[in-house]
Amino acid sequence: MLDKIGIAKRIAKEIKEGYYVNLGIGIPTLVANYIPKGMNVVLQSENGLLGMGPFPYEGEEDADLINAGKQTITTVAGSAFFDSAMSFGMIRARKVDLTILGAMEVSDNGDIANWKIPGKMVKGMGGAMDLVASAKNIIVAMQHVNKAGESKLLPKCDLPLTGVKCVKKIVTELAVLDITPEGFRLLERAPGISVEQIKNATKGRLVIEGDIPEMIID
Amino acid sequence: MLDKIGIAKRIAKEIKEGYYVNLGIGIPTLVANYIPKGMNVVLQSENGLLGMGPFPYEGEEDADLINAGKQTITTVAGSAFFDSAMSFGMIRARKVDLTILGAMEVSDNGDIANWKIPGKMVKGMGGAMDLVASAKNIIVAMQHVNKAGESKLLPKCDLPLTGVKCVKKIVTELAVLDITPEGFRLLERAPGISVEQIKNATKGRLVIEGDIPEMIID
Amino acid sequence: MNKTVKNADEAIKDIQDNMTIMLGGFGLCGIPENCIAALVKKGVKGLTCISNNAGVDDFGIGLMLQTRQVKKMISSYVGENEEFERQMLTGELEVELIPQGTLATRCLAAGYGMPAIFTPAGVGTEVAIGKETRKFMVDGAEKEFLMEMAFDADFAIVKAWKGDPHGNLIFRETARNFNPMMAMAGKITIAEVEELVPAGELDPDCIHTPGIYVHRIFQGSNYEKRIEQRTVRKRN
Amino acid sequence: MNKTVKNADEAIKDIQDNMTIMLGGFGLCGIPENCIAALVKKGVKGLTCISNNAGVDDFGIGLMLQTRQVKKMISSYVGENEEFERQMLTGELEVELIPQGTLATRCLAAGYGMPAIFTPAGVGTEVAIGKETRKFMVDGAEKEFLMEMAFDADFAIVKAWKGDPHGNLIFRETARNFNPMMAMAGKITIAEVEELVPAGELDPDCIHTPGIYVHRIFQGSNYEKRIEQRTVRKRN
Repeated sequence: MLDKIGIAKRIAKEIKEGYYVNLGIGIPTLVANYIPKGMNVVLQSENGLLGMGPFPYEGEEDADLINAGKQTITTVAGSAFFDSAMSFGMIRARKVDLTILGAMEVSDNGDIANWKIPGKMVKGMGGAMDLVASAKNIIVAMQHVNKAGESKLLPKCDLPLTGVKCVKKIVTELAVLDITPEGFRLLERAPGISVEQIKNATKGRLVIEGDIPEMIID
Repeated sequence: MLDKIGIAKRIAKEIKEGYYVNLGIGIPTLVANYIPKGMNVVLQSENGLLGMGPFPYEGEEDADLINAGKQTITTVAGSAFFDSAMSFGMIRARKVDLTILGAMEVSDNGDIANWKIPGKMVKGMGGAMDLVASAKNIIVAMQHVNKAGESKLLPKCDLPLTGVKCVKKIVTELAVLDITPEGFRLLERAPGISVEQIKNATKGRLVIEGDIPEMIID
Repeated sequence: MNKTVKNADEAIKDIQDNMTIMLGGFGLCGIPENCIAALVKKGVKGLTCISNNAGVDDFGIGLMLQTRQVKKMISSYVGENEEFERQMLTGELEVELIPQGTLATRCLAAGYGMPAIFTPAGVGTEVAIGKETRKFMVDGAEKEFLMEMAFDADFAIVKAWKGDPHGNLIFRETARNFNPMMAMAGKITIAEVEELVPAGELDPDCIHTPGIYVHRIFQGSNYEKRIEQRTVRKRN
Repeated sequence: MNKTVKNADEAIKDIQDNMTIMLGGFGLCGIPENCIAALVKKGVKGLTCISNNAGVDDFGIGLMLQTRQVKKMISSYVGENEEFERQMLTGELEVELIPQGTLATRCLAAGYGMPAIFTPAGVGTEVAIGKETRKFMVDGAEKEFLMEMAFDADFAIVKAWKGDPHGNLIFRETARNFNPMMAMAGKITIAEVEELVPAGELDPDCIHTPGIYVHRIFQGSNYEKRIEQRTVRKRN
């Protein structure tokens, strides 16, 4: 079973040379730490930055320089600032190659729910609806099952949707799956996890073809 | 009868402290020369400049610094450059207080024709259609009659329209007129011009109420 | 042009009860601290606030929530604020949540004189309820969009890094965020700046908001520029 | 990122016959001189060119008209060009004239992922023929708008003052004009710059076009920067 860092490491392998990538809050933010050194990748922060760097050294925080999670950050050489209209403009125009974000539920047709739980305080969707509606390629980092052991990979989302038919790939603590017209297609198992365990943890349609390899991380 | 400079001088009197003004090609460009010294007025050039200054001194022309008529210009302190989308954005959003442009015909409901003569080479409307469709206040600088002595202030434009019901005021070699629901309202006569002469030169509906003063220039 | 006013009190003096105001900033980054303090002091009530976030309990728009000056918030994300949560749950505060890009683009639409825009954000979700949808061809496939309307705000209040008496503004780093679009979108736009310089000192090629969009400007003071999430790394 | 290519020939090598290309510039100001020369040299034909103007007889897009490479021009103003006039009158050249603001905004729409925009420009004129119109309330009164579609261009070719290998661009003075929007609107965007500097040298707060929109960049040479209307005043 993967921990958060394992999920982040596995997702990092999906990033390719020359990609512009938007990383959501939580596990997706961790992905930045595992992009191979020397690979040219530019991180977009939807509040208005291309070329996000690591956190600043202690004492070098700048209140004017934050990411979409409101964390203090730095920039790398070749960065550019812009306003939020242009930021979401480039997102809508599909200039961002890969969007990585978290989810509470995903359905087997690619719907995603990650912003609202009825009965709980609703904080808002932020930029998530814009990102999922426009992204060329969306990878979701999420837990396969909730604390009660119930699957979060469903035939249909129970929670209010963030976007429809948009998710392309899912990386969980148990598996890597693609969304296909036939449902979730199992691509890889987490180390030590059996196909049976993944089957039991997946409520939506699950396509298993041939031998499913164990994922390789590091 | 006014010459071009007279028309420009008379229009300059319509400019008020704090105005942002867009000047079209031809007579309107001359208006800039007669804005009272010390009055704070900012000239917009729709190719992407606020704060247009006079022509450069000989030898100081800059190919990167032109106005909407493609003439070399200068800037004044407090100027700003921007792209054409923002330029027409501020025009559409009615941030420009006054637009001054030429016309071939104007109708008594405020329609304007100034871009196309059937049978002649059509060069295009440039920014004229955007300007007339959005301007808060449009003053037209034009000749009252054509070379054949025919009125260009009509019940209805014969030429293809640039915009509909948009002109507010007209300054010609003979008169100053407003557009009202009742048609052209005569406000002022050019020096030495009689009301009768203006009547004869105006084919559209003309409202004449009370004594019409002679315009004062300089 | 000289659009300079003395201070925040003078800048906001005619903001009345029940008006709609936009406030720039993302989180606590790039927010108009001086004008928010002046609004609290003035005690104007029943405001509809368009702002991406609602501050924290004791800073930003949170200060105006403490004093019950806000009737309605139009935002994309409103976490990190207990008083906000309390007022929302008791129904004292009306809240309209809209996608962040939609918020930004509805400001842009107002500033660019476009009555409405089309966005795919929210299609198929509760955000789409009651909204007109329309399909367009995108990259050879049909895609559905929502029609979203330009904002209509009585005042926009923004915070810039530098400005001049013409109202030209330059923002710094990610403190730019929503400020330029809101500056364009207000019927009356107020800009507070960290540094007000004489006309001609700002590079005309580097101005983010041309002065034509700004009606009042002043140099603010005592900027706290609070950091919401201080994240750092250790030196090796 | 390193999007640097050697020169204009390499930058335009895959522009094919019958493609739609955008070319930045207003008049002869801010036009991609090097790429135009390379297109003439390559001899690619049947092009649809989206550009505010069509150059003059012996400069700018005029050079591509001399060689009959242009099938259709989409512009707002095409004066000052005899060969253009000749080809248009003989029907060799198709011409679509659209308002300048509409041209700019249809580029912006493409760059911002908006399939269509609304503008009042051209309402009630022949520009409106065949177009969908729609009324919206503006300042308390009903106003009619045309729906205009985002452009769809295979290539955009722009000219900037400075750029870096990431494709970040800075324009100079009114040579900015249509270049930033076209840079955003091309499926593939080529930027030629007067000065290509290493990544990190451009001030990130002053970049007009972020590199994400630019696919190829090179430092041009031998810029003529011809002046169309040399207007001067005498020193007193």
